[in-house]
Amino acid sequence: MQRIGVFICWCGSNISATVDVVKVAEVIKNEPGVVYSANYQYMCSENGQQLIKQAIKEHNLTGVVIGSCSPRMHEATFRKAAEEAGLNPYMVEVANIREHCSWIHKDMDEATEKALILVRTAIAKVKLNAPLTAGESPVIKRALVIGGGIAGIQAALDIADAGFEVDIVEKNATIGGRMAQLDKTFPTLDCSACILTPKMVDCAQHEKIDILSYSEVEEVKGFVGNFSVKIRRKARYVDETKCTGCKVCMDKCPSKKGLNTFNMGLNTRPAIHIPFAQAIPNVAVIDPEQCIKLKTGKCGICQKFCGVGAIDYEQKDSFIERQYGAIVVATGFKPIELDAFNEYGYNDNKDVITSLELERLMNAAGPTNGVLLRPSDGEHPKVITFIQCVGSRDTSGCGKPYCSKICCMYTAKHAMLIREKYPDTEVHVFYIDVRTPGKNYDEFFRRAVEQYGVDYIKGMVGKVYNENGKLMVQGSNLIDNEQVTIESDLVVLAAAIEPEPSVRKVATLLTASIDTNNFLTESHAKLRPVESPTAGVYLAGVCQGPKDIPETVSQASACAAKVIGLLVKDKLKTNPCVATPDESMCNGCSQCANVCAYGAITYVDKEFRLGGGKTEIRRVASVNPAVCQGCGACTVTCPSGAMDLKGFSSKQIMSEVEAICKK
Amino acid sequence: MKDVELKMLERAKALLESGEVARVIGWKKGDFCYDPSPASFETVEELNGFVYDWFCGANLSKYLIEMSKKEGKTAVFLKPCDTYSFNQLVKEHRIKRENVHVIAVECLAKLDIEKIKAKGVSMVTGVEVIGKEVKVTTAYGEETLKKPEVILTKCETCQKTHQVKDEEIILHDRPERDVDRFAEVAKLEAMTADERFAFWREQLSKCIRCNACRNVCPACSCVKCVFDNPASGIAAKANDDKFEEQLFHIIRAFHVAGRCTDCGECSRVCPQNIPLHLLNRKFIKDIDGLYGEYQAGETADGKTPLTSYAEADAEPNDVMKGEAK
Amino acid sequence: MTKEERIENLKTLSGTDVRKCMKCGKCSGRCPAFKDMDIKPHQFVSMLEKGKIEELLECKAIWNCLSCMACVERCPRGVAPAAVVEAVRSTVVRAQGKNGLKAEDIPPIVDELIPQQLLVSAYRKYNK
Amino acid sequence: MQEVTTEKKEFTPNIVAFCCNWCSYAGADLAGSSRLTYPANVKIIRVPCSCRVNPSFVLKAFQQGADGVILCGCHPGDCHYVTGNYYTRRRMSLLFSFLNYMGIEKERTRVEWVSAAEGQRFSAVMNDFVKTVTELGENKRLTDLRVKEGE
Amino acid sequence: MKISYYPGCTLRTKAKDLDDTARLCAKALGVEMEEIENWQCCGAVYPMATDEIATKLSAVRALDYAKHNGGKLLTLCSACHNVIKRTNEDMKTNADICSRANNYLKLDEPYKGETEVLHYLEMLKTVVGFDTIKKAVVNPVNRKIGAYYGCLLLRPSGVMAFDNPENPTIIEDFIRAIGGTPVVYPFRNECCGAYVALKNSELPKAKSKKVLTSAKEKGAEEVITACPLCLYNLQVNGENILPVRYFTELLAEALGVKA
Repeated sequence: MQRIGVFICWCGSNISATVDVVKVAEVIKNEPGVVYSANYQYMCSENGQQLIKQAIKEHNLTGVVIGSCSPRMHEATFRKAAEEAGLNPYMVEVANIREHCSWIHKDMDEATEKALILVRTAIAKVKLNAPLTAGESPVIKRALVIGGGIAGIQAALDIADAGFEVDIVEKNATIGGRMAQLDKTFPTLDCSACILTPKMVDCAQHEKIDILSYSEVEEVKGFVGNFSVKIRRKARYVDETKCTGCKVCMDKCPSKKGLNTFNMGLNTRPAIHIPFAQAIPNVAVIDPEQCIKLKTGKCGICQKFCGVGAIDYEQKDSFIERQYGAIVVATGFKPIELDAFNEYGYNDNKDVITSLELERLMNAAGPTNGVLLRPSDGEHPKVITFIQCVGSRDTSGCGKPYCSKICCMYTAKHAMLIREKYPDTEVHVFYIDVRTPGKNYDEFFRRAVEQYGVDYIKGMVGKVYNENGKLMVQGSNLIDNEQVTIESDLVVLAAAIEPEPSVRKVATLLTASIDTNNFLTESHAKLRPVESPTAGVYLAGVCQGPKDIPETVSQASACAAKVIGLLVKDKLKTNPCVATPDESMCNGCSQCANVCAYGAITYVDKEFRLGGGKTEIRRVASVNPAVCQGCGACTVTCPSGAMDLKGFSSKQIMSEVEAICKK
Repeated sequence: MKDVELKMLERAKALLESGEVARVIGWKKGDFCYDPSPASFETVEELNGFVYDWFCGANLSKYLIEMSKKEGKTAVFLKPCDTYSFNQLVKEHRIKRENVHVIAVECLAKLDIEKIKAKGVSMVTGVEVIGKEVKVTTAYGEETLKKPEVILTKCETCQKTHQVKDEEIILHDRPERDVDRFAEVAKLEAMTADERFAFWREQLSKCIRCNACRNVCPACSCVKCVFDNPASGIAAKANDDKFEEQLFHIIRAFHVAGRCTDCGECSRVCPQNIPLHLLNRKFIKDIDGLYGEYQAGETADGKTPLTSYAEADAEPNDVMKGEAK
Repeated sequence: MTKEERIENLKTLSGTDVRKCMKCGKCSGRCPAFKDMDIKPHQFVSMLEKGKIEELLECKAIWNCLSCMACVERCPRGVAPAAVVEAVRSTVVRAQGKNGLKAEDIPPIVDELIPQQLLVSAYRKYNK
Repeated sequence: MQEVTTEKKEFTPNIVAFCCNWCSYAGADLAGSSRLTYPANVKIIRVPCSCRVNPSFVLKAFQQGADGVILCGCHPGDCHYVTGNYYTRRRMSLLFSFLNYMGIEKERTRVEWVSAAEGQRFSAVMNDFVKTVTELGENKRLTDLRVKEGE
Repeated sequence: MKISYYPGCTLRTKAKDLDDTARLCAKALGVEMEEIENWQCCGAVYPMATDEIATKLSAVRALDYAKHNGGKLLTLCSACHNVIKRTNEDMKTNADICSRANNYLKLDEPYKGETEVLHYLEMLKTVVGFDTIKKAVVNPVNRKIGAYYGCLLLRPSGVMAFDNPENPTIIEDFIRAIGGTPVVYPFRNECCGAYVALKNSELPKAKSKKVLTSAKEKGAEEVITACPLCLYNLQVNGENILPVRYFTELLAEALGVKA
């Protein structure tokens, strides 16, 4: 005999203002199977939970229904309470009478009526609930960090310092990421390389960290605690174990006209190269598109000059497969392409550059050795105009609808640095809004205006054109309600940032969800900001949303804390709401395996008694509960209904349908 | 036809005698000339009742689910349409292919005794088909009918060819046919919703829930039918209300969608003459139109349209608006 | 018509959602007729949003807007300032006796070379 | 001739909404926390993924007196279970087209993709669906399809 | 091949050169421009107010005619092209305008934007092909030429879909095809101000001077356009900074079909 207890929450006045909670609790008492019904101000509070526990014990409840907020909010809380009182946690159902009822309806009678139906529906379901026990799966005590920028580096260091093995997979030839390209960092203006490179060296020297540079994740199998990842080690045509980073090959290489991507294509580099002086690993890589030997078979000069015999033109991509308990995604960002913003003349004028290009032009290790010279003629620009929000906050379809967040600060930084280094330079900044939330940020921006005399113009630029060798920047000055044209020598565009495009592939491999802007989705915007909805996958840096270095580092450390928290466990509880086949009805037709995204279904030959002493061997489905994620795709594809989903069984859902439709 | 039958008999005998196969699945004579039924022959003696004539319309592939589990090999005679069901069952691991020897046999369409009777011809004792004419011998004499008017509905639009054969017995060429098997579905689609509703209401109200369609259907071969599975929530009870039949036919059509080879057996066996194949063909037509042409049973491997997808698939709401391509 | 109705009417006529404007001023930064516009393109949007329609209906800018669509083309929020200008202009010329171009005005300024296109478009733009 | 007009009682349809746990149910929660109203006759059943919805659930709902059934899931490409909603999309396209073929009003069934961030959309979709079904009136066809003799 | 052609009012009068040369060249290139029957003036400016219907009907009539005569409608005058293309987009995407327009016109079968509106330049590019033109050139126009696009062909780009609105290349490609050297100058997509010539004569003067000065600065020897109004304005108000001609005149010259 079912003994069900019903608990109706007031949620202060959140529910009770529109739902007559007392009436609901009263009426529900008469439902068949219900032996206890109560209402309380805050069911989720300590006292509320106590009430549930007490009732379970006193009334010997076999099932519990709570009419409260969304199960996405407190289902876990109530399940835990039930468990503590000795009831299987999966004998608890939540009727969502807040988000789906009291908050959206105004009429008390109507809302109360609906709340009653929702509670009855939950009762109908709980009557068919079965106690479920979570399984256990082991945890592999090793983490994978995808992306070797500052986010990946910080996460890896923190995890490794806690004593766990970490692999960093970086698609480029060196770790360091975008931060390695920057000149100075706001709001303190310390040199980016000076604070980043020591961390890169720490990574290289850490005994627990393995850097897999020039590598990409190829395949991911498994689940939280037990991922199996196939990694492609791209052929760099240089033996990483032999190369000493002496750079002789770079001098000797006859093919020197490749665009230096590290310098944003502002100068050239040899086909065999080390991306920059502080690269980790400090190992050369050959660009096969540019290498004469690899393209024509003739040359081989670098091999001749390499003192340690590290050059290997025959190298092929290789694959390694490793097991991990947790994965951190830190794939970073890139500035958007500016093809859709021809009004700023980026494609037509060499002296219209992006902010990241300016970083390289101002960097002591950059193409101009840190002297600011215009790309067109190498002259020192006297008038520099910055344009903010290029492609950010753009809903017209040309750009990105979001604010890229970092541009206001770096533009202030650039303006300030230029005025500091070259006081004879005039600097203008066109802006829509200056957004500087953050410690010492607004002070920083104001310094640019007040101390350095940067001319901030509230308005947007309509057109940049070349006239008599000058860049004419025509825009509005909204404060003075005028249209201005500034004769400039250099125009710097604060291009919007977007997630590194490879993140889509990574997200697909990890089954991590991604939003319309290609940012990875966090599990909860406020309360679980570093976890992906896919268990065991964590997010750090701009792959999750635009952020600056301090925020990225914080998020990376937070990721590390989550990963460490996972890896210290020896075993993990698995979701018991998984698919389960009734073998006696299974046809073995393979349709369910065809739709399973996780490969959780396999087939076994099983012997069945037919009666009369006869037996037969049939092929039947078998679900690996540790791999099954419980989506239910298989249940619908099964024609005989042999496949069912625990916790969301066909009968349970049918009973909910009936309870709702009952007139 | 007689020559084909003799050849088949000859092969059946040889196969049984040599011990190559333990049994042969074919058709045996019935009480009348027009009701042969599927049968398993295990000895040469049993082959006395063997028949292959103009009334052997039944699809033999489904029998192989059980037969292929048995000791020894099973030989089976399959008409073109039967081979699709056979492949589909192999794909679903229901037939053990290695235990079956498939003999593809020719089929120049099969006759429908109900249609002959409907022409006012009764007490049929024999038929002979010459070209497009059917000479029917009855207790009262002879009648000549037009063949296209008295073949099984499923044969009217059949353009199937043998998809699987270990050997073949084909002595006559089949005339080519140019027919649109979706014409009837399209006709229904062109009606108003009210007309369609009236049509199906009339048709389905005839259903007596005898389960003949389910029993004959090669795609309906579940170890246990969902309608007999209490955990499904749709198990039929004795006191079914009027909705059940419709639920039954909708769910049955959905369950065989993407798997139905359009063998037409459902309509052939329906004692109430409900055009059940028009339900399945609607799914086939939609699948062809939305996801590319697909013929179930053409191969014995690969996924079906409902166990695969494309990122660019049509949206359900567009499908309903008729805007999906 | 009440003022509210007139405001609504203008919004409907323009077919553009003035609330989407984020006040960046790109339209006015691009406008080739900026100096001849007594009310600037971005102001058309914000004034309609704020309901200041009397000033709009009195302005000279509606006769100077070139309908060149530069403001529409470049708006990062998909707002069409030129459509607001046109909505205001249509409202003005549809009012009794408010045609922007009178037939008798034409002959003196027409030279031999003027293409029909100019007369036709002027009639359509300035007259009801 | 006199026309007899009977006062028609205002019809409120019974709507069953199947919502996937990860996107649409969360979208409904967001609609709630944003106080975006939609009619009370919409009742939501939580399923892990839209691909858990068996056609028999839809038919059962109609059999039991629902006037409209709507399925909501993550946008294609964003399924929490990677591919679940792709199967939903095919299954429901075919099922609904089939029901239409049987003469059942196609407006009674709908699939909508609502993300966890689309509270606004959830409410708009529900309002629109209720409006559509209200205009259609009571669902009779699915239960009337077979009429026994004498009825 | 044959293609339905909408000449428009100005091409019948002041811009006869444009019309004549276009027809001659098309013929030489194997395209027969078949003038549609009973066309009416398009109004020369696209009415943007959302309640405008009557003013769009002449365009819809022409479009419907072309729908039944080859499915394509060729335009030459930039203004006609702009009005007809945008009206066509309304018929395609704006259900309200579509149904109201059809209510007025009472066509046998409602017009729903089926016709493809093709500008003469687009026709040259996609139907004939610039490579073909290159081969047909007998008289290469060996000059430095500035393309003047103006507004009407390019904007709003979402609807016009003519070319990149900020960095168009089709006329430059055309110039290369007839043997000239295109001169890219920043004001080639800026308005010349002609629309307000009757209300404010100063503005068009200033704007056209700006356009031609910009072209001259970048080295152009002459400027070509597709728009009679732009041509008029640049010629009359441009103070003879540079000669301005129709692009078809140069095409005729290059093909050697000059009348």
